[in-house]
Amino acid sequence: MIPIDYFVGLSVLMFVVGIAGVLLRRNALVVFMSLELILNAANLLFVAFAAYYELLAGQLFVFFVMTVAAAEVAVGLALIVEIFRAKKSIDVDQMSSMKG
Amino acid sequence: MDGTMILEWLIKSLILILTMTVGFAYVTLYERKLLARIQVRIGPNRAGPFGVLQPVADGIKLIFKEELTPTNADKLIFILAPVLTVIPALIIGAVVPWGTEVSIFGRVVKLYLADINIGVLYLMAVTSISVYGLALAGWSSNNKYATLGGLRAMAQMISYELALGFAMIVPVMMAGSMSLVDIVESQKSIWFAVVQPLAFVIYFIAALAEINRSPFDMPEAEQELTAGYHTEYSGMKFALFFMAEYIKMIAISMIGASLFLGGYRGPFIDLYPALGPLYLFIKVVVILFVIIWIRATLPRIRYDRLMQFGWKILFPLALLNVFITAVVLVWAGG
Amino acid sequence: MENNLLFSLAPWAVLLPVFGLLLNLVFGKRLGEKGIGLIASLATGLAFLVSVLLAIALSRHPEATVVPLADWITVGQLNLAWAFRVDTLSVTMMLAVTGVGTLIHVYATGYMHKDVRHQGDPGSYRRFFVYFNLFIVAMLLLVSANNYLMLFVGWEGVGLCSYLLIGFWFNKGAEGIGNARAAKKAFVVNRIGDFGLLIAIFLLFWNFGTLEFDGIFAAAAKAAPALVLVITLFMLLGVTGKSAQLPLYVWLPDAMAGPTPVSALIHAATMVTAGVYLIARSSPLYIQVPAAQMTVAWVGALTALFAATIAVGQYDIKKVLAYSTISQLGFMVAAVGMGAYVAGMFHLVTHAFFKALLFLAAGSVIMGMEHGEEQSAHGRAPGDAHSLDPQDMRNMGGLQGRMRTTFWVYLAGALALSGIAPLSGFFSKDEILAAAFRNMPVLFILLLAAAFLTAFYMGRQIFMVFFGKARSAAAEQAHESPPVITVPLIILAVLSVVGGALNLPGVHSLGHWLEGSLAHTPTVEFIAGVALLSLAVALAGLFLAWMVYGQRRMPFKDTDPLARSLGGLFTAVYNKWWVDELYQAVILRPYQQLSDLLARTVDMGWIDGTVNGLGSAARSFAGQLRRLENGYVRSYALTIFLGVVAIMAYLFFR
Amino acid sequence: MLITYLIFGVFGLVVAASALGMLLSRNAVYSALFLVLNFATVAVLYLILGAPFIALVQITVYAGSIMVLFLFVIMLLGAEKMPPGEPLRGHRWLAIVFGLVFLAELVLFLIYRGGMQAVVNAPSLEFGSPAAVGMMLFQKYTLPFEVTGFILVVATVGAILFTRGEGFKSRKRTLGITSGDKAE
Repeated sequence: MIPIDYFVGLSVLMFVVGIAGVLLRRNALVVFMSLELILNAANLLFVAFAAYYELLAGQLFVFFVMTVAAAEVAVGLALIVEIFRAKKSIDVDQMSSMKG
Repeated sequence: MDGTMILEWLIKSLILILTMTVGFAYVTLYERKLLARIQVRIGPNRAGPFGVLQPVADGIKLIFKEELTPTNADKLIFILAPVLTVIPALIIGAVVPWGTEVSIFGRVVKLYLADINIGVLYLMAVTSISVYGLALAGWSSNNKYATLGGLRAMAQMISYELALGFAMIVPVMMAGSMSLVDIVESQKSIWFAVVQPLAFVIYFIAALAEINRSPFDMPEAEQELTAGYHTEYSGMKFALFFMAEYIKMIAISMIGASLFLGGYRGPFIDLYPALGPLYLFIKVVVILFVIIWIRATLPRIRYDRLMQFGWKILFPLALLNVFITAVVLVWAGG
Repeated sequence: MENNLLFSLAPWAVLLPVFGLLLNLVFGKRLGEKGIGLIASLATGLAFLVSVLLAIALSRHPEATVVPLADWITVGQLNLAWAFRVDTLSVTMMLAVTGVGTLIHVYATGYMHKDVRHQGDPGSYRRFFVYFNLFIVAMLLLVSANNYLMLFVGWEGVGLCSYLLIGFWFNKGAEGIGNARAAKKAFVVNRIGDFGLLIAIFLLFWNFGTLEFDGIFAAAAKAAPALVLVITLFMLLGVTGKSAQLPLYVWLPDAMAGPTPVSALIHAATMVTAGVYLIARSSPLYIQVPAAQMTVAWVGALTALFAATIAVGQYDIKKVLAYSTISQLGFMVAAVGMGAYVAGMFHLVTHAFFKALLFLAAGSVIMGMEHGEEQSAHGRAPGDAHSLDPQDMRNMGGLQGRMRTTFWVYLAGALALSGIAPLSGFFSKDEILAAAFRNMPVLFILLLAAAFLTAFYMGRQIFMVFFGKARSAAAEQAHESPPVITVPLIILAVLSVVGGALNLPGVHSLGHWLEGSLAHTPTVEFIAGVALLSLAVALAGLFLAWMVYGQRRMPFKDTDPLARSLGGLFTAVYNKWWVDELYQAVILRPYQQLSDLLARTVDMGWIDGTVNGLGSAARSFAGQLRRLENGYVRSYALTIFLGVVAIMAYLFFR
Repeated sequence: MLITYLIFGVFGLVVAASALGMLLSRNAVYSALFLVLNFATVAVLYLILGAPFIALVQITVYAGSIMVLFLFVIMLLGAEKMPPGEPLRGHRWLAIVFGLVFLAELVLFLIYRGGMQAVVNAPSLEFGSPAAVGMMLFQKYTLPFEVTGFILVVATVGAILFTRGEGFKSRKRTLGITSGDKAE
């Protein structure tokens, strides 16, 4: 029905936007969200190719990615909260020294 | 997929929404009357006989109220938030069946909007996103009470969603399907509430917390946070929050009835399928009665107790219940 | 069977002194001086007993026997063991070492008792005997080794002990470091020789693949003469270091800074003869290359004459004996160089007797002088106590009346050394002269001159020390030494007198005995004319000495009568031909300047500069590089992203 | 089918616009909301691709839990807006330039290496159903599933340990465990 390249193109766009977010935004939370966007771009590809090859494994992989993303977010946000407590800021450029 | 099919869907959707909105209006009256009775009062009785026109009067009053927007509020989200609150409440009922097939004007009509094989998942998905409206409302008001209310709503919902999900998994496991129609049909012999009382109780408690009903109405605890997330709202926007709350009450009653109390099933349902909606209505009214009864009886729980109760009692219990159910099912089935 | 049992005793010769030194090391503090001396002497004495038993065993079974003790080094094809070689040569050395060693140990118990008090440090008594036993251990290892590496261990061990004992009073001497400096000099000069020996050992292993004596000698018979020549000449360098030959003899006179028993044992009787032993042991190598033999002989003969001339001009009683030792070692080296191994070994043994005797007797004299000085020092200011040198012969004189025993034994030793018949020195030296006469007439003349000078300086010493009038208050008050000192002296004197019996002309008992290990050496026949000539020369030397020193009584503290008649020549001899100064100017000063150049310019300038430059370059580069590590997560992410872009570009254009 | 293209076109536009919106929003709350929108529309794309289970899990997990958490943290910390200022001069331009290069590379890849005629077949109804996914998950991918569960537990414990912070420390202090107190 729909050419797979459309999905790939959409995924590429999401991926690049995610990378741009990681590189350009200073807000640690937005950086984190951009990471989630990158993951999602990959997920979209997985699902698209799962349908393309009619292999369910692609969808399963997305499932695992989501679970691990949830774990990652739990720890990451906890970290950000701790960093905010210490630095009173979530500017990633403020986290440039190893001292707490 | 022909035209009549789409028409039928549209009609059914309209009926659902109208039922919900009208139902909301009369649940408020129901609640006020009931509370009054429990508190040995009479309740609203001026507008129409027995006060049946009271919701209409309230509605008109709210429509003409002045719309206030705080100076430093985030206007877009301030307006968006009530809408975001209502939409999940309205669409959550889509997968709940009202009955089996009936023939109207010679046409077989299924008395449910959608029988998707991921019905329960749909319920959970919609439940999980319904918190946005509250949170955004609290945040966009630029009011610390409102913001705290929004935060509380979020924390509370994330906490109780787990227990809710585990409680909802139990009927899925018993029925072997995620479709609510299948679940209702598999309660032909016995209600799941009878064989799984613990799951039903957990579902009921968690659902109360999900919709922020008393005794879990921390986000709008007037003693601490004036009115919580909707402190700054007035007029029609406030009405939307109000509406969402009561529609959600109806929705969880319907879902609870379907999952645990046999849904539309009752005596002679196989002979007269049209009885289905009636049975469901009765069950919903009973559950609503209990919800209002609880509001009238129990004091509000303290916030830290609320979280502790959710994480340390309800969640482990639900998990244990799922575990035991799974073991028994495999044992019996294998 | 019985023989095997006796042979298996060989390791005990080494182990017993080890036990002695360990006992003294661990328990010495509690044992007291008597206990320490007893243990040390007993250990050496028992080692002597073992040597005697080995000699008895060998007399029945003259073939060389190897007694393995333990594995040592097993690397690839090299398989070295702690193995003891028991043959007549090594047992002869062992007997000399332990026998003389025991006597000197006994002597030292008495001598050091006084000495440590005189030097003001009684606590060092134990240290002395620990070192002494250690020396015996190392020396026995040296002479009983079955391979060159084990020999080298002993070689280095005796060098170490020599260093330790020369510097025994390391805080004494000129400017408070004179003795330490002497010890250092001995060590450094010995290192030069050891370097030669090491090269020789490396070459042996490189070419023959083994270090066992038998294996090497068997392989060397088929080796190229040039190779053997190189090896033997490097070995000779080691010999000149250890046995104080030209040009490395300079350390031995300074080594007299050690206590007198040390001079007697190490620097006269045993250690310095190790070179002679080495050549005798390596005789199969030397016999192959006549050029090496000739070099050895020339070195020995020149050393004998050269040292003898210096000895004439010395005033220090021990220095005279030291140069005499060098001279006599030259005799031995010349003998082994000429292939007269038996003669060399014979002289080695007799020299051990009489030179040890002379040193010990000199020690007795010195002690007597010190005693006398302490007596006469009563009433004088304490600061002047050491103004008088108790070793300077000009302060002595007329001691024959006050120290009778010492005088008689000293006389016996001096006559033996001078080569007066029928004392032991006569026979052994005569045998060397006969060999020289037969083989190398030029060397014969050199050695004969040395023998004349030997008799002259010994006579000079006797007359200066024992005859005439006392030339100082100390000499007037000098006392005879106690029996613990005189008894070993008497024993040694007896040995010096009758030692010639070991290898009487015509009987050649030592020659036959040594045939077991030196079978290829010809027996040197007695030549009556040469014997008479040498005797005449010795008597002439003594007579000349009487003419110069005995006839007219030497005035108190006057210049040497010889200096008046010889003039500048005597000054040259007195200053040891300025050899030390020559070395200082020719070798040491340029060496120090080169070191200075290397240290300051090359090391501190170039090498340090290079290293520091590298360091600072790395640091500045790192300082630039550090800017990349700015701590900004986004920078790191950007860097990673650049990598991704590059990889994508590669994948695209691939 | 035109309608499928239409649906894809509309939702694809929403996906792209919401992603850009997330990137460009000054306000972190808006960023989060755009991302929620993005996830929800991606979920719709999943439905088109025959993955209803994954689509609803996407909404439940991403939109319902993860983004709620994000929003919660943003509101809790009051970190909606950052003070202006760019400490890394040049970084922004470098990132933009190379981002465009990267995008160009990927697009070129797509053009030269992609097969435009490759078409997603219409997936059958049972393809991505919970039953099918569940069967595969518990039969073929049991070990990864268990590992994922373990990771979740570890992450939970880690998150709790991180955020209990003050209380944990103060309890330690009362017990006199911290070295800092001993130094005093």
